[in-house]
Amino acid sequence: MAEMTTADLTVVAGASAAVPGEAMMVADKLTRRFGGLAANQDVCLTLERGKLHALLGPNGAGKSTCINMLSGDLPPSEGRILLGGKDITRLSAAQRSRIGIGRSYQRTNIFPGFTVLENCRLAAQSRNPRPWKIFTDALGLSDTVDRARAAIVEAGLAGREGRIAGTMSHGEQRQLEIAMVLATDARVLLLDEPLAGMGSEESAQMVELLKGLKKNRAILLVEHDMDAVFAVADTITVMVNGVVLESGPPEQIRNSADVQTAYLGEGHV
Amino acid sequence: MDFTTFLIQILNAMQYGLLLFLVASGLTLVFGIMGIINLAHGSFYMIGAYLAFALTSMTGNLMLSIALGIPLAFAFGALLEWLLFSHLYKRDHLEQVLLTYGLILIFEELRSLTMGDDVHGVDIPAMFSASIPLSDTLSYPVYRLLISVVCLALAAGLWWLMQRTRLGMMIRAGSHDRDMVQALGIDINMLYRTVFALGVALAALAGMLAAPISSVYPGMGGSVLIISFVIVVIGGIGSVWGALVAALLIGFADTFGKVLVPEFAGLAVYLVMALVLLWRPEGIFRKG
Amino acid sequence: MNPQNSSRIALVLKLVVLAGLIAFPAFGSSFYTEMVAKILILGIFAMSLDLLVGFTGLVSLGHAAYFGIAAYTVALLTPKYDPADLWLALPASVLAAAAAAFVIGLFVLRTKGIYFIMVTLAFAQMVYFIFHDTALGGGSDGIYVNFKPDASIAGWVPFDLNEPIQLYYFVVVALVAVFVFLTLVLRSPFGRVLVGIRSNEHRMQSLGYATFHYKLAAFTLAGGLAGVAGFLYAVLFGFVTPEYLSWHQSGNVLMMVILGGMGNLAGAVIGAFAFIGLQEMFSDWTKHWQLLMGGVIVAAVLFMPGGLSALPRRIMKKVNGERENG
Amino acid sequence: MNKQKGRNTLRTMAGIVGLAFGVLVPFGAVQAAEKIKVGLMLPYTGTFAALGTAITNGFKQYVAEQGGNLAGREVEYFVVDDESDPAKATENANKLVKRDQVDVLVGTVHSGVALGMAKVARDNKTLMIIPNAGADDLTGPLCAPNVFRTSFTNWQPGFAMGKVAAERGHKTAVTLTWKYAAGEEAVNGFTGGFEAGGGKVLKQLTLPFPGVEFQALLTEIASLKPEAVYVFFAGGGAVKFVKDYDAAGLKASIPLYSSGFLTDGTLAAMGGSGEGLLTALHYADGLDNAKDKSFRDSYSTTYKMQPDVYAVQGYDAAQLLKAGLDAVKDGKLEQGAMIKAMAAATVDSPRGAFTLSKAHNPVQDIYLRKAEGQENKVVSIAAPKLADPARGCRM
Repeated sequence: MAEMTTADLTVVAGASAAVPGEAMMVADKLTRRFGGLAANQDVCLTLERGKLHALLGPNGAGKSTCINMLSGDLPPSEGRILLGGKDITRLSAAQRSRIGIGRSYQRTNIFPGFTVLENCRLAAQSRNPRPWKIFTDALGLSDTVDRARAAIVEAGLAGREGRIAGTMSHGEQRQLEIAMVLATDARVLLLDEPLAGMGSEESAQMVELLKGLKKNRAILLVEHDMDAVFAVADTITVMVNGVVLESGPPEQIRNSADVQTAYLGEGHV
Repeated sequence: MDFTTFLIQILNAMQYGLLLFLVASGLTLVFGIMGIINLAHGSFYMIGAYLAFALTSMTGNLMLSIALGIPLAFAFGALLEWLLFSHLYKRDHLEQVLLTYGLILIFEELRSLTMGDDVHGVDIPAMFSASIPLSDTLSYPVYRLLISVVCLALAAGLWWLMQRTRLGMMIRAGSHDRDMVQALGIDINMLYRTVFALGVALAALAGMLAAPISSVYPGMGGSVLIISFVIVVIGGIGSVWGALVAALLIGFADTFGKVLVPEFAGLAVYLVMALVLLWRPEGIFRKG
Repeated sequence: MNPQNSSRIALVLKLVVLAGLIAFPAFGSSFYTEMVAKILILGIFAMSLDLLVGFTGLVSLGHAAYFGIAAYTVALLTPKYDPADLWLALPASVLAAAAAAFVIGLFVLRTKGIYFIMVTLAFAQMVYFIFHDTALGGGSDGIYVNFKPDASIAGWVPFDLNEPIQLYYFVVVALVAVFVFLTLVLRSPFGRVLVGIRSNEHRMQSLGYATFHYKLAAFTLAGGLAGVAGFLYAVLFGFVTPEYLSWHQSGNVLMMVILGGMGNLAGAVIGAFAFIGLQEMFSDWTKHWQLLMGGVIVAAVLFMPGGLSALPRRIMKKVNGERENG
Repeated sequence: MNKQKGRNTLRTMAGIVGLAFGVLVPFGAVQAAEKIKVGLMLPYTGTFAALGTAITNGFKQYVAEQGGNLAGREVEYFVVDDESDPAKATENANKLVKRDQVDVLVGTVHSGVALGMAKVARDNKTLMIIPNAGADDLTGPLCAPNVFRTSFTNWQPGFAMGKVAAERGHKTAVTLTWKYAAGEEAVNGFTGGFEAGGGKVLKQLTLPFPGVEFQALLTEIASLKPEAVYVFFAGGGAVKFVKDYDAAGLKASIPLYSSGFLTDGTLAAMGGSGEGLLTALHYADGLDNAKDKSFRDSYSTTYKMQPDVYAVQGYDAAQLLKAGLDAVKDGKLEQGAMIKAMAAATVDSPRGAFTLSKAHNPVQDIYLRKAEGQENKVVSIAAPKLADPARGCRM
């Protein structure tokens, strides 16, 4: 495997930090085949700082495959993934996390037995793990704990630090999912249906949260909720059957005839 | 080693490998389809051998005993599944390990209580007791060849069952998604009970077939268990073909290990396993 | 009962038990002192496995290998007519066990779940055969540790392991040391990651943790601590046999962890007491005691999730629950 | 016996409970001067259960013949089932030595367990009599003044068999055994005896213990074409090997020799395959001596089964102990005097009288036997008054 040290990559990610609107993460002709079937074919995406890029498409369009390739959970069959101009296609999920790519999951993927604070503290600790300090109380490492607390507040979970994650409401667990990504100081957020299963009130809160997160970060949002997507997205890419159908600003997508027939026409409006 | 001897050793390796396949196939089925780790598999082999001994001393006919023993073992497997294993599907592997470890102790003691601790022999049926001369000093027992044939037939039969029958279709579906099978209206509990009972019956059949050439003795299940594990690990969990290839591989490693590097013969099979793990951690034939 | 209170009670209980352990040799004969020492050593062994099973979520069925390797190391380091140097033999045994765990860990940690269980078992069996089949460690009949290690430092003798009582206290100190060490490790950043891996390894990876390295470190550490137990066991009994590495030993220590309740260090020690106690009791009742032992194991799995250390909590819960309902 | 065992374990439990509650548990055995406390540590469960029972029966039969006591002393038994588990060996021995404070430790069958017991006996200076385990080391490098054996070393029957094989005119041989200490010691004995007689061992084959897949090695034997084959197997492995050897057609072309354990208690399970096999051991069926006849008669009357070599070894262990007790008649159990008397004793064994070597192992006749039906009939004396070389014994 092509090895890049974490330090190198942090520099790579940091190099482009200054310029808003600049391409941070680029998917270049990503293809993934399962057996003979192409789940993704030549998918191209660009995530820019300060922008929220939404990925739309009906069930089975290949959205999950795409986000899994970007996060490193699934190796692409062909194509490249770039971060700040560097090829990161062969990095593992853990390595990508360490260079600033954070992801949340469609199915809530937290540590259900831990407190909210410990969930986020573990996430924050990954930035400065210090595993050799085996006689130091992890709770005494203030940089980590502070970062975790800040993320909890930013994700709107202030006051819930002590709750056991698995006992919280679904919406709160989705918020925790975001808080954990924030605690890793990710510059690129890959959010897989953060609104899934939420009530309208919870959704509205989450939409507000997402709007606030854009600043200084590049976000990919995979989402079913049309209203939410059109409310927050700067760019929308529509996928059907594993290929990109159309990509552009929300108005363009809203008015596209292709999208209307291929996607919106299927009764998803 | 001259060429004739070399050929005979290949025959030995294949014959041993096929017997190992028979033992391991039930294990890989239960592993692969039900996700259950079963340490008591060796005990089922032992039970099969003792069953062959007990039934043969009653009926005087091994073939008849096997014909009686298979349904007995199958029923026993179904009973165990109903009593114990059906509670374990939602539990983690650790509890399965412990439960089946406890069962080993129980079966071993029950064996001691009911059958004693003596070594027993089971006669090869008269019609298969002949030998075929291979070289001027060595001949090959027909019964061993017969076992190989039975093992090959079973391998083919299992393949057919899995690929060509409705039961096999359900089993394959069940191994991928329990909920989906249930959604298709298949009685998953019945399906699992059948698979488990089939696994027990296969292990017991291996014990019954091997009884005449291996003799019947306490502790005979233990060594079989670990070698079966090695085979399943090498072959890939749940793969019948994988088990067959792995069993043959182990047959060769064991046979030639004993002859060529007797000092390390005990290690040969484990070294093969270590190498396979380096190459393919999920086994040679792991699907997906 | 609030959590703070219950943790205070737990601490007091631990101290009472420790006081009991310290006082025991004054009352018990040398035989019982040795028996308790043995149980405490097995407690260390069980704690080391609990680090893997209970805290990291790695079900190893080959933990006896590292116990045995350390035992063999001290046997081999002991000259025929002289004692070995304790301060050399102890670290060497622990390092040998840890090194073996590291190398084997490189292989077995490439696998998960059922595979992991089977592969740890198979590798332990391989180590068993190394000691059983080759002349390295005296072969199948085993080997003596002819003299207990010598604790003198440059002529000064702080204690003498030939004295059963002093050896007993050496074991007690080792138990406390391992307990404290593991308690500290588990609240350190490293320990928190292990517990995270047990809860949700995939999530730990996506948070940026190289979980393989953490698991390997835990596996090595657990191997080394099992080595502490193996070393003490060999010193206590003066005899090392390949059977120390057999998979039944691995199964037994796993049973101790479960009986005591995994993910609980004190539970592991309780489990060791309970396991040996049951063994003694059953083998008194009948020579077919393994039947009863097997029955207990099966029953424990089916009816007692959480082990002995969870019993008080479960009983409390039940009592409280009934009160609430009534 | 069971009652006694029950009391022991009760005390064990009391000790543990005592720990938990910090309660003083009073114990410490009451030493009755005229009694002798015998600790029997033998396998009563598992593969060797029948052997442990036979040894116990033999021991008790001699005591019964003496009127229920030894040299006028009442015999109190303490019994531990060693389960043939070496991992528990020292601990089990400690139960007898430290808890029950026996005067003499009698055991056991499994060599690895016996090594663990001997360690305890040496450390605590307890008298020990080994009624079976054949590990050469026990009366070799590990020999000790307080450790005696009434059985054999693995070397002894092996050596005698090698001598006979050479005398029968064989020039070449191949040996085969499990890769474990007993097998290697027996093979060393055979090789020594065979090569001293002018033969040559072509190859020493082994397979991992307790594997029973012999086919590859049978093929190897067939291709080496030796004039004789010597094996060391016991129990289930012995049965399977003899059947496989026969089925491979080798029995007809290459004579098979072995130490006697191959055919002791296994002939029935072998079916016809064992018929005619020649083995060497220190005991046989059809020995023409009065002692053996009376021993067999009374054993089969008492226990409703035929005695075997293990019963003889247990019987002789009791005899040897009596020889020691005779030296301290009515007095204290002075160990030095007992050891001296035991080392000098001539044991009037059913196998034929034997004395002990300097290393405390029997100097005895090894018989050549032939399997006939269920019996191993004596053919001749393979090696008269054979003593183990006891290499490495510094006593």
